Amino acid sequence: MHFKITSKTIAVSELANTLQHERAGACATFEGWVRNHNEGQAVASLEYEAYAELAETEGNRILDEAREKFDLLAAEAVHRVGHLQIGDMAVWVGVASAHRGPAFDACRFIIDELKARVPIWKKEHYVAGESTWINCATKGEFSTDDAGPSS
Amino acid sequence: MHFKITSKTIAVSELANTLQHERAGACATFEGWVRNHNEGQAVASLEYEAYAELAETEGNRILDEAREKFDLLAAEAVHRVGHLQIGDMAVWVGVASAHRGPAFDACRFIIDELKARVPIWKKEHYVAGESTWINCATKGEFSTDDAGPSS
Amino acid sequence: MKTLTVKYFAILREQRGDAEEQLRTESVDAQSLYEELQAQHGFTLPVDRLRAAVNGEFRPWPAPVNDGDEVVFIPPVAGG
Amino acid sequence: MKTLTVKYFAILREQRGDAEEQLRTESVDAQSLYEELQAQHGFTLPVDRLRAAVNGEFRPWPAPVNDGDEVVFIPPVAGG
Repeated sequence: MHFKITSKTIAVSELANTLQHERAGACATFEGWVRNHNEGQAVASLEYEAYAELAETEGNRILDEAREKFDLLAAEAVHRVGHLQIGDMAVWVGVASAHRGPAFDACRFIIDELKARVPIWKKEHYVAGESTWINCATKGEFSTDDAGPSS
Repeated sequence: MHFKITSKTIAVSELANTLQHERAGACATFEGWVRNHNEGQAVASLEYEAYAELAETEGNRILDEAREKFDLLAAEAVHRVGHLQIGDMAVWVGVASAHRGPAFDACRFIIDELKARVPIWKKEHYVAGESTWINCATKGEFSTDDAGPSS
Repeated sequence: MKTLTVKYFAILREQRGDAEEQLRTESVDAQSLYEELQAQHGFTLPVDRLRAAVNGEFRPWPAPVNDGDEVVFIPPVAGG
Repeated sequence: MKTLTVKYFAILREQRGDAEEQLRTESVDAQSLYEELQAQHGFTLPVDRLRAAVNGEFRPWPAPVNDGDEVVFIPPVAGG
């Protein structure tokens, strides 16, 4: 069970291989992709930045919590950093379990917690030319929603 | 949006490519794998058989229902038939959406409905030498659980 | 008398010893046809554990059949 | 006086114009250190929207600091 920060393209098939287990009947995965819009604005690209050391510590803590809460056989997750384009994969979470209930529940728990707790930040670059660090506005309305805006 | 029956190895990366959409921020997938045990018995292999024509009709109906219930951008699913070994992938479901909530919910809805409604049958071959068609016992206890035993 | 095609899958295919047959019958629906065939071939599943499909679509019991129809009895499914 | 290393990420890095600095300070905790630095560099985020990390672990405010510590102020996260 590992959570990693990477600056490279996420290698899904290699990660998926690490989930294989002869007792596993179910595998649930989640991928977060850079999409071309957010809250009504056309997005051109996204910049992700992480405090990698603490992000990996906290991400591994989340995987440990998932293993305690759910009946899991394997769990892996990776978050990419750097300048990503529309369609690029920013995050991958994969979970294997004997049955599908815990696989889905754990996969969702992990991505929810990663988004809420792990020190990774996202700067949106808009087609209109501006850019902004998500959740870091200090005037008017800002989102305190743990879910974050991307997915 | 397609549901297909195949007798070949499920080609995950090709399927995943069909989900790409520039408005998609979330992709949830489910894989059902042949596991080495079921209800306490050691399983050697699984045989899957389908009434392919009706299975594809009913599977596509399920994908249509998912599209009506959830805010989806793409959904694909494939079920394999034939004699499968431990670790082989029997079913794959993939869904893309702007946000992760509908992606997870739709993915789970689709696999739940596929298992409950689509005319596919599974014969378990046990290490001990016997074999049985799952859910088709007529004496003593039998499962009427829609969830089925595999995942 | 009508001529029907019957396809068998899974446990029914094994118990019938064949995947498909053409037969002539007086049965007016799939339910009475199954009972006729069950007596003949010793199918273990009772009709209330099956569903019927006629010409590639699920049909509620008793599922009327006409000359030339294709009938399939659907044992409890177990995909996934 | 103690010597601390401060690392900046995201909006704080941009507003500071640097990713890391060593500094000498009288501050006894990360909270008073942030207020000191905020006055100096014009950070827009109030301290109550940040979390503190000391030596690679989250610490509750005010987060005491000692000579040689590495301090990071964590803006609201937005992974995924």
